[in-house]
Amino acid sequence: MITAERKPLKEIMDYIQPFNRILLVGCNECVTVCSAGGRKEVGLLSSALQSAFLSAGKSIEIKEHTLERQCDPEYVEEIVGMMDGVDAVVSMACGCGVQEMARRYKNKPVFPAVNTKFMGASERQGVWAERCQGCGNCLLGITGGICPIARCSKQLMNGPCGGSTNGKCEISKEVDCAWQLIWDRLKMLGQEDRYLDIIPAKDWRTAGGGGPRKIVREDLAG
Amino acid sequence: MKTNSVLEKVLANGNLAVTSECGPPRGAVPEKVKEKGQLLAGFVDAVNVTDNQTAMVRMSSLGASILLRQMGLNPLLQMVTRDRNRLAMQSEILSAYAHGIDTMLCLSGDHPHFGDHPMAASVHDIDSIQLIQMVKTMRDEGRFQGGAEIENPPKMFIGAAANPFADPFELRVMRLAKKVAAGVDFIQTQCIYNIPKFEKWMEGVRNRGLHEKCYILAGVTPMKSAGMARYMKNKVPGMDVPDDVVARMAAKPKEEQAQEGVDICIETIQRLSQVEGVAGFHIMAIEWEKIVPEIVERAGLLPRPQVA
Amino acid sequence: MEKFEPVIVAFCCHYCAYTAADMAGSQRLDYPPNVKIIRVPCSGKVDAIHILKAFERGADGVYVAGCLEGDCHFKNGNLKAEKQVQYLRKSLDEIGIGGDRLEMVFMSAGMGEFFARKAKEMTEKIRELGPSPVHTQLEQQARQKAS
Amino acid sequence: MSYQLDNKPDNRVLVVGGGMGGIRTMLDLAESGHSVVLVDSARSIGGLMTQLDRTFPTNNCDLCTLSPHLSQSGRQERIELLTMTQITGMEGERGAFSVTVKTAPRYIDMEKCTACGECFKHFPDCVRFTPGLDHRAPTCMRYPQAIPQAYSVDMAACKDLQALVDICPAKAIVPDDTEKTRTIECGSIVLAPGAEVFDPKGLDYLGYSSQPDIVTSLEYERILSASGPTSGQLVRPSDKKQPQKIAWIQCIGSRGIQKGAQSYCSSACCMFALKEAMVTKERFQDSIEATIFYMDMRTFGKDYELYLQQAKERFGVRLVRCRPHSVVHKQGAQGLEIQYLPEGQAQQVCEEFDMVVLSTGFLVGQQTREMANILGIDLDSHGFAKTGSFTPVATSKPGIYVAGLFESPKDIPETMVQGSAAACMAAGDLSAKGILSGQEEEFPPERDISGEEPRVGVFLCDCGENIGGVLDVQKLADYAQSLPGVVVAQSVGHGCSSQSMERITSIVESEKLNRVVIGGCSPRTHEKRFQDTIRKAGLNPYLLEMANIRDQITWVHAAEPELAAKKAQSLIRMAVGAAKMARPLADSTLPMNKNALVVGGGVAGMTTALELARHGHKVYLAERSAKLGGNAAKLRKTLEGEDVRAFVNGLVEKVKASENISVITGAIIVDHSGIPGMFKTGMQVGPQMFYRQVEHGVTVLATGALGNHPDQYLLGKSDSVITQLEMDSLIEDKPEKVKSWSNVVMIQCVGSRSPENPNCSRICCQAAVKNALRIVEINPDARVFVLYRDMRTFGLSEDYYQEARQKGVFFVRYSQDAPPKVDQGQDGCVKVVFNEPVIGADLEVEADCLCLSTGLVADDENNEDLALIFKLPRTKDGFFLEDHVKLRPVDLPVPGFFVAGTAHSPKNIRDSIAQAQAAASRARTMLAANEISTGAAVAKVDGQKCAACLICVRACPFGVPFINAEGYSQIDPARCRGCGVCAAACPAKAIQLMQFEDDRILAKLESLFERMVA
Repeated sequence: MITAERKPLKEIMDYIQPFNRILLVGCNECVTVCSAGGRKEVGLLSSALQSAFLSAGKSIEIKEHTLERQCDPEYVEEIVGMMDGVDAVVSMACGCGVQEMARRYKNKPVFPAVNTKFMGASERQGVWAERCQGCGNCLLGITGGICPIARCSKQLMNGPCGGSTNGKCEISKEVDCAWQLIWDRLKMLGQEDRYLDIIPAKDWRTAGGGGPRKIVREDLAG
Repeated sequence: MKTNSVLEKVLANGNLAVTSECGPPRGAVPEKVKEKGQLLAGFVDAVNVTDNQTAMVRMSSLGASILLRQMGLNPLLQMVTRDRNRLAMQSEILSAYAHGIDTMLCLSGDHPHFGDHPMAASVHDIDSIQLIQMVKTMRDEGRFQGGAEIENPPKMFIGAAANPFADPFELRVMRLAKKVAAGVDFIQTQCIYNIPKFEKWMEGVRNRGLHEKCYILAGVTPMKSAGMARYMKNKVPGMDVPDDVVARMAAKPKEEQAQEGVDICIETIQRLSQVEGVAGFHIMAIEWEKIVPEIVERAGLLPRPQVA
Repeated sequence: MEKFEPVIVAFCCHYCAYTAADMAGSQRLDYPPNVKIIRVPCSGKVDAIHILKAFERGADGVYVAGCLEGDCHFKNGNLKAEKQVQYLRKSLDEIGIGGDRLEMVFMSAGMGEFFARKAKEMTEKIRELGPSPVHTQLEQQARQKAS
Repeated sequence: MSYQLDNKPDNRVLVVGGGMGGIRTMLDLAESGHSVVLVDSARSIGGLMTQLDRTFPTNNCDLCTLSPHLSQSGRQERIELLTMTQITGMEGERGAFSVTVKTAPRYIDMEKCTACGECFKHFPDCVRFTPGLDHRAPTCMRYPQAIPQAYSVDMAACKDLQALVDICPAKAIVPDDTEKTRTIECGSIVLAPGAEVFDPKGLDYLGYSSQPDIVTSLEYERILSASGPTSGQLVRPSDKKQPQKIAWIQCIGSRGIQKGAQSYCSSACCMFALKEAMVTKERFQDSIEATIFYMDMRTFGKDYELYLQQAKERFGVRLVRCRPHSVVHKQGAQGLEIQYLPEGQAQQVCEEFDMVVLSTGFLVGQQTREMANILGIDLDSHGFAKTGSFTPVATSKPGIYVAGLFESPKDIPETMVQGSAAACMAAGDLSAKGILSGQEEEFPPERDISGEEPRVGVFLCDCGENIGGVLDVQKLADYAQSLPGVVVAQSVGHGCSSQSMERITSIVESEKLNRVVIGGCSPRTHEKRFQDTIRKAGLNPYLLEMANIRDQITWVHAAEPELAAKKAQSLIRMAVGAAKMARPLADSTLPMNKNALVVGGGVAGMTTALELARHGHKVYLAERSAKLGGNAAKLRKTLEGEDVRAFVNGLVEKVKASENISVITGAIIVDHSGIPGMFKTGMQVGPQMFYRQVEHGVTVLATGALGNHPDQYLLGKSDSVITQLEMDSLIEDKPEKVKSWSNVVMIQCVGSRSPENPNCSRICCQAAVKNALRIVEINPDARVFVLYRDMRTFGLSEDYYQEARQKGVFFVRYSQDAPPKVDQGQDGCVKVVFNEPVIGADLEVEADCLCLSTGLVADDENNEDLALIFKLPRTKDGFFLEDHVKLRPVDLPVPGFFVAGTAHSPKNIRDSIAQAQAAASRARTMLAANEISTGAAVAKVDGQKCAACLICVRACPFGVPFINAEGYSQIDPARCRGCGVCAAACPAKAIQLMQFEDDRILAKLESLFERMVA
């Protein structure tokens, strides 16, 4: 899932300061699941903005709506009728959703209300952790199902650095050493030898080094 | 001989090699580099020049190495994969070699988190093992990593670091094996205070015959005070300072602690000289270069052999 | 200017805090009329939006009252409520209303005296803090509209 | 729904005593459809437990778990409480008793009294206020309207009668109140009068009467309590300073230690002292040292041994095994000096303490003895009601039952068990055979209000002076009338009077109202009544909203009438706003399956089955083995000497003869589904493993436990080494062998109280004493050694322990670090070496028989399977874990499940039978209803909005939501408890809690602030 976190209120207020009628749009996918931009957060942000502007002596009008998914044009189309009488749009979706809104509603300023963080998994209620960087060439098959690119602070592909201590990364005791995890898992699977294979320098083109990426499925693409 | 490196020659002759290090200044002050170089001249076979050590901005390793080379010393160019992509690294290797620098150490580098630019992007285009491979390909195949041929390929004596004390311990020998497989010529270890653990590691190294495939230089660092001992024990990741070492330092009055640190360092060198597979010593006297001659001398490592 | 009478909303869980309020009643314990109670089955039911909306509409203070630790009828709703309140206090600081205006309190069903005391303390505290900036603006708007 | 009152004498039980046991009996009976009169001589009910600050082993005040939901139905109409009342005479017999009672004058008209406290404030000398000492007690009963207000007047102490009468604003003081006598007709009687606490005043060497810093355990409890005399400050009475060292002295008034002490063990004091010491340490950590002087540490209850370990290890409570010689206050000294002889030492030690707590025991009060005399029931030598080994709650007189401390000294869980057991037995004597005979009230069909604009009716109570004295109700009604959507607004006087309710009903009909707001008292107590009122007018009951203008305004803001009036307007406005958002909701109901499944065919299972069958329920009795009887079939004699085999055979016969019981032997439970009241359980039956499924409303687990057989002390390796269970049969079957013995050694705690099995098996000390007595009776020359760690002959079994000592049985203590050593000896004997602490030397005995007290362990394998299938929690040692160890020892945490016998924890037959009867009673409270109401305040998911994020799944305290096959969250309304935590947490706002929907709560907020802005 894509994870995100609400931006500081001040930043959002600065964006919409010049406008009076705002459409606040949430997304019912990833950002709902990570409690950053679903229907509930839309309500909270709307109320917070109202109060904050009011405290500063300014009245604004905020309409709230949450789309099933902001990264699909058909869903984004649904709110076309709401655009009249709106000066600016604030999107609580991830960067993909914000851009899709901006693409569809070209004449309305669209502002992000969340910072899109990473692709992650939920470790437990209220805690999400990075798992994937979308490098486009998955190594997990040889690293025991644990990604050193996303989870090693130095993206080391051939083993732990000298800072690995008691299973934790040198940058913080809160961060697991990815290579400790990989090694433990390889041992559990009886694949210790895998470790000795040198993973050669990575071709980063698939990770975006080759410019913005695109997937085209010929059979499906219209 | 793979290279013209003095260090390689010393090692190949079967002498215990001695290296030390020089941290470049945080400013455009060549005098400081020279000063440190002078302190070390004649006492060591090569001088490591650190590369933005602890992720703090300093004069570049290449720049400082050139200054030392100009003084007639043998700089050992450290290179971390943190700050440059493979293009920059290869071009820098060419520059170094063009200035007569023929020995280098391939590292991944401390995380920017610890330095003075925690906001900086970490490059990590490749990792240290991949860097070893790349330098080896440049030297032995005369080609860049991208495949193109090199005119006058840089003949680098390739080093890397090893930390016998980091976790998981059982991986530590295997990781060295990987570096050997990647083509490393010599190894400098993390500073050693826990000698039994180091010996255990060396045993693993010997069992795999790795000491015959690369030279292992044991790292030592003299401690200036009990406070430093405690700091290294508790705060420096991957550092193993046993309690008895801290206690030994602390047992001395403040003014005698530095001397005690030097004594420990010398004892360590003497004891490690007996360990099969130890090919030399890397003395890291951090911001205390002037003590290196005393250590080298008292450890019986003088005079340094003259090689052609 | 007349004495500032803050409007305070108290979200009270049915099993403990609301019962404590009834208890305060049956013991005839005076407390300031500024406190208006909204009953919820469990303090864990109090949604962040309820609290923010209260402030948005002009509340000067809000508190959530749940059972004592370990006594929650629904195991740990009270502790969930407390976390929520702590989180929202930061939001209120960000909004400019001030996190001090929001509190979490715990009480058992029999603590009528405590309920009355808490109502009093909260009222005094909010009186000290003065009207919330939202409240002030709303009043001003109302006056403008009237004139 | 509500039921017609079935309040005829043949459906009525008289319960004597309003402590925990009596309340449990009363509630069980009322919930099962019987009517109850409860009499108590005290001025308010609650008994001893309400004086406790916190209870072990949870260290919480858990009183409120006793009777949740009580005010939700009309049940209270079947209960009558008579306080300050005593029994003066009794006639008749089982099925038709006629009891005369005398109620002392209170001099306060309870109808008028508002408990305002004015009289108490001005005349503290003659007005008594005893609200139950704990600050939580009164309301934790969840039952405020049934608990008499706690005020009463002592006329003798009153000097100015007129002034007292005048001070009462409600005119409730009745100076000419008189003693009243009345006769109660009932079918059976339950006695739960509780006990008194030993008074240590007479023991001068303890100095209790002269030293303020020597207190009883109950007094110490009051000092710790937040509502106690020191507001919870722990200070010693003499100088109000915090004590540094506190000592507890055990067995004060128990075990025949002091002058005037009872011979029995009071059972609860060891845990009581540990709890007080632990709470003290918990609050003050290292700044207070807590020491307990004890004889035997009797922590025999479920998981109590773990509690003891915790006290020692985690809290550092110091335990000293010895009986202090005396407590002295030396002239001029600060503290109190305790003189004692530590175990194994010759020298007396003097140690100074700041405070001393005397752990005083229980005894039967004089008043109780007199009552027993009037009722004609037999008492034992201590004054406890005589009962039988197999009839634990039946007194000597048919139709009269006993529960709690009057039966024998005990702890709260056993009292709760007996309270339910007595309810079960008492109900059996009623000729109106249980199951609600009342009819559901006739309601007109519900009017469909969909599409209608809100038409709100506001009805305001003046509640006499309660509201009307502070607020101008008519003015408030005028205000309400002005609110948008309000069609009618009226003042209705006492809204809850039947006249007013009828009026409301007719206005709802005539004005076609579709929402109703009541401005009056608390919805906690009156919502149900007003819901019924509007339901009678054809409105869905959930279209009601209440504004609590009495408890939250007139009772608390009387001093500020103007602000009170403004607040009243706000509250009415909020209620009107919320009412407009109210939606009709359905109480989902399902038909109750009246059958029961009892798992386990031992004594407990058979007893429960027979009791339920007696009350007309069909019972499936599933037994895993091929025949009924369980562990007890292997037993021969009880401690009291009664014949177990004959009893068990009798039970089996009765079960087989019962038409209502279907016995399924060879049954292995394999699956389970459904909701409480509608379960389906599948089992594989017989050698062919045929699959069979039964449908039932409740499940009782009586699966028993296993005799422990640890590999210790040559057990199973030498013929001379046997267990107590084997010894029991051997004495009966081979007395000649017993006669041949010279030495018998018994070792206690074999396989119990050890790291592998930390808990006490509870029954072994009694078993050892029982068998030792039987051996010396057959063979007076035999030397019997009982090697023990703590003799835990709790309660009345202490008498048998003392008897055994007198008859020459040697009781020798050993410590866990130095257990006895056992080796093969000559001629089939075993050699036992143990340390004798009194002489301080090792002794060697050639034993003809070594008998090990191995106790019981959970049937781990079987219990694990059942726990998985039924989703029930277990204790660490594998027994089923009840809903609340103190107050709900029979109910399992999953509604509709009950536990009886040793499946709950090790216990003897008598206690198993009591728990089995209790399980039947608890089961009946559920089976009495004709429908399973799953309530309306449940969470509902909008599948369209749900993002299947799992947040509700993780947030629900009861694990109800799950993501269904369609990919959205589903919440089973039958299992939802209505807390609304999921609704608050849902990031997609896909969940709403009915009755507390967001728009309804927000409407309250909007309405509250409406006027302020406009």
